Amino acid sequence: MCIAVPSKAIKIEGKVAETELGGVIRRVSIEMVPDVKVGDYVMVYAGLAISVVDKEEAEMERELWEEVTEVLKDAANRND
Amino acid sequence: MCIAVPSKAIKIEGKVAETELGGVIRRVSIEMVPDVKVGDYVMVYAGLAISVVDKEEAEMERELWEEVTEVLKDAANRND
Amino acid sequence: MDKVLLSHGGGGTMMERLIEEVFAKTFDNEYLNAMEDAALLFGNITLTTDSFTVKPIFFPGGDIGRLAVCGTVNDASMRGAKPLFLTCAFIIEEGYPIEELRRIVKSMAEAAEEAGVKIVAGDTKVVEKGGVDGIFINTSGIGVVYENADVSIKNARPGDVVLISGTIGDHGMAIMSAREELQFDPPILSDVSPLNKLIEKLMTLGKAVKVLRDPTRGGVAEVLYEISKMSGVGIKIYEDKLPVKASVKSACDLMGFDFLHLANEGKLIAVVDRKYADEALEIMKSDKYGKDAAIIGEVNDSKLVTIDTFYGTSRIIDRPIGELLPRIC
Amino acid sequence: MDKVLLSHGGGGTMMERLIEEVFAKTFDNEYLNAMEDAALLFGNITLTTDSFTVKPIFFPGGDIGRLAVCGTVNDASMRGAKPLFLTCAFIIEEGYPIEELRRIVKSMAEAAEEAGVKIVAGDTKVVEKGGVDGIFINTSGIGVVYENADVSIKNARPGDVVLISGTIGDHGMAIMSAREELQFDPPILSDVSPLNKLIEKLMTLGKAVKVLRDPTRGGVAEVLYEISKMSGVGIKIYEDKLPVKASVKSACDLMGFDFLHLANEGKLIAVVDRKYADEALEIMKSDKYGKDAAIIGEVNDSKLVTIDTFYGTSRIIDRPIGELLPRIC
Amino acid sequence: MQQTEMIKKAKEIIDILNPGMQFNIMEVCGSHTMAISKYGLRQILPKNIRLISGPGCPVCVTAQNEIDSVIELANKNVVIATFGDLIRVPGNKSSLQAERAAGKDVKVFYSPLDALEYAEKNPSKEVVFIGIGFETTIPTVAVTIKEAEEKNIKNYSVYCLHKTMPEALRALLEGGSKVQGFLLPGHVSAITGSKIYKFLAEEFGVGGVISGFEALDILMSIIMLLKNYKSPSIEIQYKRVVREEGNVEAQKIIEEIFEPCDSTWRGLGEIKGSGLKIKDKYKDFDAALKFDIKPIGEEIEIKGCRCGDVLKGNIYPNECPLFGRVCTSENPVGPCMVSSEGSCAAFYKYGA
Amino acid sequence: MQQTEMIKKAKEIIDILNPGMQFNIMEVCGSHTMAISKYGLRQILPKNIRLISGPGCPVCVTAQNEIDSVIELANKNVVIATFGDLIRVPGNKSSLQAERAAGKDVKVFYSPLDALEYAEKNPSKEVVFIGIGFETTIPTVAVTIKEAEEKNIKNYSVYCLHKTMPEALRALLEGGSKVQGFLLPGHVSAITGSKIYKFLAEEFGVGGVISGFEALDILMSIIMLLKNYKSPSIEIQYKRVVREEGNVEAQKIIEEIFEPCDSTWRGLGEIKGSGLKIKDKYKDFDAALKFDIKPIGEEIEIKGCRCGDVLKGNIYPNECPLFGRVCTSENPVGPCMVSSEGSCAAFYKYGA
Ligand code: SF4
Ligand code: SF4
Ligand SMILES: [Mg+2]
Ligand SMILES: [Mg+2]
Ligand SMILES: [Mg+2]
Ligand SMILES: [Mg+2]
Ligand SMILES: [Mg+2]
Ligand SMILES: [Mg+2]
Ligand SMILES: [Mg+2]
Ligand SMILES: [Mg+2]
Ligand SMILES: [Mg+2]
Ligand SMILES: [Mg+2]
Repeated sequence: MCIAVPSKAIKIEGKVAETELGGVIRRVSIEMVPDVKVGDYVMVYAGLAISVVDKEEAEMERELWEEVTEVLKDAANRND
Repeated sequence: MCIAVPSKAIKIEGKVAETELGGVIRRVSIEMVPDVKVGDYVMVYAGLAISVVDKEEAEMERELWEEVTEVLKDAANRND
Repeated sequence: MDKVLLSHGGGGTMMERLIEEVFAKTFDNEYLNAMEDAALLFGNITLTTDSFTVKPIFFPGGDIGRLAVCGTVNDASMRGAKPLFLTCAFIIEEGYPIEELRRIVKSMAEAAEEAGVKIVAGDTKVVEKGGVDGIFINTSGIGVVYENADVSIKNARPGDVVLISGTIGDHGMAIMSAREELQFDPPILSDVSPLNKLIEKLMTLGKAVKVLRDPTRGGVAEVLYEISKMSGVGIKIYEDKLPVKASVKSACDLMGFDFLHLANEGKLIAVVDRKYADEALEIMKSDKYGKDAAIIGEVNDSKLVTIDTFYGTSRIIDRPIGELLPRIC
Repeated sequence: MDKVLLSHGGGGTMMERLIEEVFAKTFDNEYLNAMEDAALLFGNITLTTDSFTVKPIFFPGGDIGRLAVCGTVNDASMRGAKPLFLTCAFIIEEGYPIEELRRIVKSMAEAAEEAGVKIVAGDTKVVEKGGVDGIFINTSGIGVVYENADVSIKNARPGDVVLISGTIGDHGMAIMSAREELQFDPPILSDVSPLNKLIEKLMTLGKAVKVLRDPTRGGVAEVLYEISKMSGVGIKIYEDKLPVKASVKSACDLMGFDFLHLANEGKLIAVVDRKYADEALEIMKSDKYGKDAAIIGEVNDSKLVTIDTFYGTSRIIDRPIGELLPRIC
Repeated sequence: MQQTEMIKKAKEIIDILNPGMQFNIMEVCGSHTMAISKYGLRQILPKNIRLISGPGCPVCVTAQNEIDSVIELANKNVVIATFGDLIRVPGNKSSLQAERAAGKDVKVFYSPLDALEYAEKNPSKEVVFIGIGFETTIPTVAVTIKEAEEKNIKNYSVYCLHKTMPEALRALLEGGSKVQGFLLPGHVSAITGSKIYKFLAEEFGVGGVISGFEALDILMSIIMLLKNYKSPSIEIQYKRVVREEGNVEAQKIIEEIFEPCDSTWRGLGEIKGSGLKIKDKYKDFDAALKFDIKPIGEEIEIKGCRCGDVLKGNIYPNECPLFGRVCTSENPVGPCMVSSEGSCAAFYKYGA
Repeated sequence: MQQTEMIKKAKEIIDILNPGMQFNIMEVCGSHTMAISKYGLRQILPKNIRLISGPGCPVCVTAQNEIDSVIELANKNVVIATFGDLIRVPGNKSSLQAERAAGKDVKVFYSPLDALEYAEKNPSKEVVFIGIGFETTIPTVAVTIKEAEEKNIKNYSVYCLHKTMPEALRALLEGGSKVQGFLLPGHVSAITGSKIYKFLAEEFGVGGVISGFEALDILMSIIMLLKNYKSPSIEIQYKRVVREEGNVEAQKIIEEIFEPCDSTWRGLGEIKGSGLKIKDKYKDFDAALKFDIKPIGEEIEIKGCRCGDVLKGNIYPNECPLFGRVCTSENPVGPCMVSSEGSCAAFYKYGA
C-alpha cells in the first residue's frame, strides 16, 4: 500500500531535510525520525521520512542471503 | 452623442414594452413614456424609451420640407 | 503594445499590426508574406489553417463544427482551388458533454460531405476545467488549384469589378444576437456554408477571376482594405448596391455597428475582369449560396477604399480596429 | 461515457476509445482509419496536425513554440517523409504578455530553421480572459515521402527489431518536475527536438525501415500497443536494454509512475528489418539526437506487448489509461 | 420624392441661402458629427459653410483624471459595468481594455438596466456602473438607481461622471467661439426640451436648430439656420421626437436622483454647475462614496493633443499636428480620437 | 553476485524448500501485490505456492458508501485534497474524476503536507484532505493536523477514513481464510513494529515475514516463510527499514491525534476497532464534524464484483466473472480494479 523510497539526507534544517535520490531533490519532513543525520538514507513516504535506513542491517540482509544460499549447498550435497 | 432608434411597441406589460425594428425584438423600459400605446413608435436609447414619435409631426416635417422647397422655387423664379 | 488585447484578434488594424510585427517579421518567408488566405505550395497545392473559438458553440444557423469545416474549405479555395483534405484538431475542456461533442463531430462530417472533402488527420487534447472555455477546433486544409487559374490578393487592377456572393453580416449578427440576447423575428441565421462548389463554377471563367476572399473577421471592410493594400489599388463600392438584410441593418443601427465590419462565413468577395462581371454574377446567382450576389463596386487607382453613399457623396470606409463593441454614442 | 475527462486526452485506452467511438466512426474514411501519425495524400504527401496546450508554457529544455514545431515536424516525418511546410495557429488569452509571445514565436522560428521547414500559413485568435489558459498553438505539417520508402504502423512483422533513438521519458518528467515542483540536480530537460534529419539518414535503408513512431502522449508503452494492434503482431522488449536516465527512474519510483508511460518529444521508435538492425542503430547513434539509441526489443507473433524483466521473467506491459497521477500506493 | 433627389434639392437651396461669408455651424452632438462624416454631407455644403464639432461626445469631454479614477475603481475588486464606448479610452496609465486584459472584471452593457439586472443576478459581486453621458443618458441611469432602491439591491452603484449641456455651451460662447449657428442635439433635447437653449439666442445672438440624425434632418436644420440667422432663435426641426417642454417624466426622475455640481470638461476646464452628483438621499448608490473614489490630482493635458481646440471648434481635427501620424484610431492619443463619435475619429475614419 | 543470478539461486532454494502441498502466501500489502506482478515473480514460484492478495490496498478496502460521502463532501464548496489514487474510484453515482470534470474543486497532492501548505496559502478556501490509508499514511496526516493546530490554520481539515491492519488480519483468519503464511507490509511495519502481528502465530498458528519491496526482498521472505512454516513465528526480512519496536515517534503522534473506532471494509464488512477517528481535542480539524458528513446508508455491494473474495484470498482476480470483460482498468467495476495496486488491476495490467 505504500510506495516509499530511500533518499539520502543532504541538508537538515529543523524539522525538514533536503533529500536526494538519483538526482531528485525533495524537501521532506523529518519529524518522525528526529535522530537522522546528513548522509543517512531515509525512507520517504508521501513527504514524510518514516524510517532511517540501517546500514548495518542492510549489510546483514546481504549476509542473510549468503547464509540462505548455504541451504542450497546443503541440499545439493544431500542430493548427492 | 446618443444613438437612439425608433422602434414599434408591439406589446406592453407594465413598465416594459416589447418593441420591434426591422425584425429586431427588444424589451425596453417605458417608464419615461407612460402614455405609449401598442402600435406607437418610440425612440429607444440604451434600453429606455425616451420619446414617443409623433406621427403628425413626422407628417408635418415632410410638409415643412415641401414648404422649404418653395424657397427653391421662389429663388429660381427670382433668378429668372 | 505589451499585452495581447481582444482587439488584436478581431480582424482589423490592431490584428494587422500584431501579425506584421510579431509573426511575419520572425517567420519571414515568401509564402507567409504573400498574406493570402492559403499558401501556394508545389505550384498548385493550397494549404491553410484556422482555429475556431466561436461562442456560443451552437449558434443560430450553425455550430463550431460546421464553421470549422466551412471556414477552412473556403480559405483553401480562395486561390482558385478545389479543397480536398482537411485535418481537425480539438481542444476540449474537461467535463465537456460527450453528447455535444458528438453533435459537433456529426455537423463537421455533414459539412465535409456537403463540400466533398475528407477529414484525413486529427488530434484531441483535453485540458483541465477552466483551461479552455468549452471547445476549440482547428482545421487545416489542402486544395488543388484549378487549371488555368491565377487567383491572388495581389491581382486586382483598376477597372475590375467587385462582387459579393450574398447578404452582408449574417454570421456576425447571428453570433451577436445569441450573445447579447437580441431577439430577431424571423431569427437571423449564420450564413456558414462551404463555397467551394460556387467557386468551382466561377473558375470556368479562368483568369478573369482575379481575387477571391471570404470576408470573415473584420468583415467586408477589412477584405477591401487587404485587397487595396496587397494589389496596390483603390476600391470604390456603392452603398445602394450592398445586399444586406433589413434586420441586420436595424440591429446595427441599434447597437452602433457598421455591417461592413461584421463577419461572414458563407460569402466571398470576388474581383473579376469587368468584361466577365455579368457572367460571374450569373454564375453566383445560379448557386444555392449565391442567390443574393451583387456587383458592389469597382477597382480604381485611388489607393483608397471608399463608398459612394446614398446621398451622392463619397467617403472613406471605416476600417475595423478589432473588437466590436455595442455603443451608445 | 457522458463527459470528457482529462484521461480522454492523456494518450492510452480512454483516448483510443473516445477517438474510435466519437471521431473515427463519424468521419470514417480510409485516410483517417489508417491511424497513422500523418495521412498519406496524392501517393507521396504527408499531412498531420497537432494542438499544443502544454503547461507550463516555458519548461525546462524548451517551450510551447519549439514543441509545436518539433511535434509536427516529427509526425509529418513518421511515414518516412521529409517535412517541408508547416502552418501555425495561435489561440491567445486576452492579456497575454506580448514579450512572451515574441519569445515563443522566436523559438518556433529557430526550431523551423533547425528542421529546415517553412511556416507558410498562420492564424491568430484572441479569446477573452479566462477563455483559455495562456496560449495554445496548433501546427499542421506537410512532408514528401522519400523515394523507395514504405513506412507504416501496419508494417511490423515477426522477426523485426525495435529500436528507440534515446533515453525514455525526459519530456514527461521535465514537465512533471515543473508542475509538481520537483527539483532535479542536474535538472531534467525536455528532449523536444526535430527528428527529421535523423530520419532522413535512416531512410537510406529504404524499405528495411518498417515503422516509425514518436512516443509522445502515452509514451513508449502506448506506441508499442499501437504497433501491435495495427500490425497484428506481438512485441517484446527487454527491461535491461531500455535507455532511461537514473533521475527519471528515481522520480518515477517516488511518484508511482511507469517511465514507459511518460511522453517523449524528441525520440522515435523504429521497427526495422532484423538484417539492418545494427546499421540502423549506427545511423541513429551518429545523429545528435540519437546518441543514446538502443535496440530494445523484437516483434513476434504473440499479439501481446510484453517485457522481459530484470528477473528473467516476462510480463505484459501496463498500458496507459490516460491521466498520469502521482500516487502513494 | 426620392431621397437622393431631395438631397440634391437641399443642396440647391443651401446654395441659394448661402450668405457668402464664413458661416460656422457647430454640431454640438457627437452623433451629428458621425452622421455628417458618414453621409459625406460636407461635400454637399459650399466651402464657406463649415460644420465644426462641439463638446457633445461624452467620452471626449470626460477628463483625463476622471478616467484615471475609473481605472482606480477597477482595481477595487468590483465589476466595472460600462458602455462599450469607454473601453478603449486611455487614462494616464491604462485603459479599461488593458485592465480587463490584466484580469479586472470589466463588462460591457448595452444598457444600464442590463447592468442592474446583472447585479441582481449576482448578489456576491459589487457592480459599479460608470455613468458617462449627457441628458439622454442620465434618465436611463436614474431609472436604475430608483429601481435598485425599490428592489433593495445593495450591490449596485453608479460612479457618476455625467455632464449637462447648456453650461458648456455658455462657457464656449463666453470663451469667444466664433459660431454663427448651432445644430442642437436631438436626443438630449427630447429629454430637456428646447427652452434650455433660449439663452443662446437671447444672450449671445446665436441661433440654433434642434435636429434629427438623418441626412435630410441635418440638411433641413442647416437650411433653417441659414434662413433665420439674422433673427436668431431656437427652432425644432426634429419635431417628431422633440417637444418644446421635453420629457417631463425624465426631468422629474433626474431631479429626484441627481443635483448639479461643478465638473471638469476636457479642453474646456472646470465649468460651474455643469456636472451632476447623486443626491444624499441616494448616497448608498453613489460609488464615489461607497468606494471613496474621485478624479485624482490635477487634470493633466496630453502633450500635443489639441482636443480642447477641436472641442471648442477652433480647429478641424486634421489641423492637429498629431492627427493621423501619432494619433490614430488604433492608437488614439486623445479622447476625440478614441471615442467612436469623436470628431478626430470621424475625420480619421471617413476622411472628413 | 549479479541480481539475475541471485534470482536464479532463489528459485532453486524455493524448489528445494517446496513443501509439496498447496501453500498459500497472502501478501497483505498492495505494493507487494504490484511488485509481484511487475517483477513476474509468480513465474519463478512452483505452481503449488500461490501468492494471494490480501486487504492491503487502501483504495480497495474503502467502502462504497465511504466513497459516496467523499463525493457529497465535494459538493460542499470545499477543495477536496486527495492522493491521486482516489481520483478514479467510482462511488455509487460518481467519482472524484467526474466531479472535477463537473467543476468541483478536486486537487491531487503528493503529500498531505503539500495540501496543508496549499490551505495556508489560500485562506479563503476550505481545504479537506481525504485521509485514506493504513499505518504508513496515518502519521503523515497526523503531522498535518498537529501543524495546523500549531499554526492556527482554520481552513484545513481531514476527512478521516483511515483503517488499521491487525484487526483486519484477525477478521480474515477468524473468517476461515486458508493461508499458510503472510507476507507482511514493510512500510506499515516500519511504523508499527512487528509485535502487532504476534497473534497471527500465537493464536492462529500462521507465520509471517515483514518484507521489503525489491524482488529479492520478496523472494527472501518467501524462503523464510517456507523454512519456518512448521514453527510459525513473525520475522523481519526488511530489517534495514523495520525495527521490532517500530517508529515510536510516529506511534506517539498517532495516539495523540486519533483514537480507534469501528470501520467497514469492503468485502470484509464491519470490523470492530479497525478504523480511526480524530480525537475530540482536535475536533476542529475533523471534516466529518465540520461538514456533517458520514458514510451514507448501507454499504451496497456492486453486482457481480467479487472484490470481497479477492480481498479474502478466496479467488484470484481472473476467477471473477467480470474480470477483463466488463471490469477493466479504464472502466473499473470494483475498487480492486480501480486502485493502481488492487489485485485485479495488477492481474489486468501485467497478465498475472
Ligand atoms: S488628433 Fe488626436 S491628438 Fe490631435 S486633437 Fe484629435 S485626439 Fe487629440
Ligand atoms: S475484476 Fe472487477 S468486478 Fe471482479 S472482483 Fe475485481 S474489481 Fe471486482
Ligand atoms: Mg486561414
Ligand atoms: Mg479564415
Ligand atoms: Mg495528435
Ligand atoms: Mg468554462
Ligand atoms: Mg479567409
Ligand atoms: Mg498529429
Ligand atoms: Mg503528435
Ligand atoms: Mg485565419
Ligand atoms: Mg488563465
Ligand atoms: Mg506521433
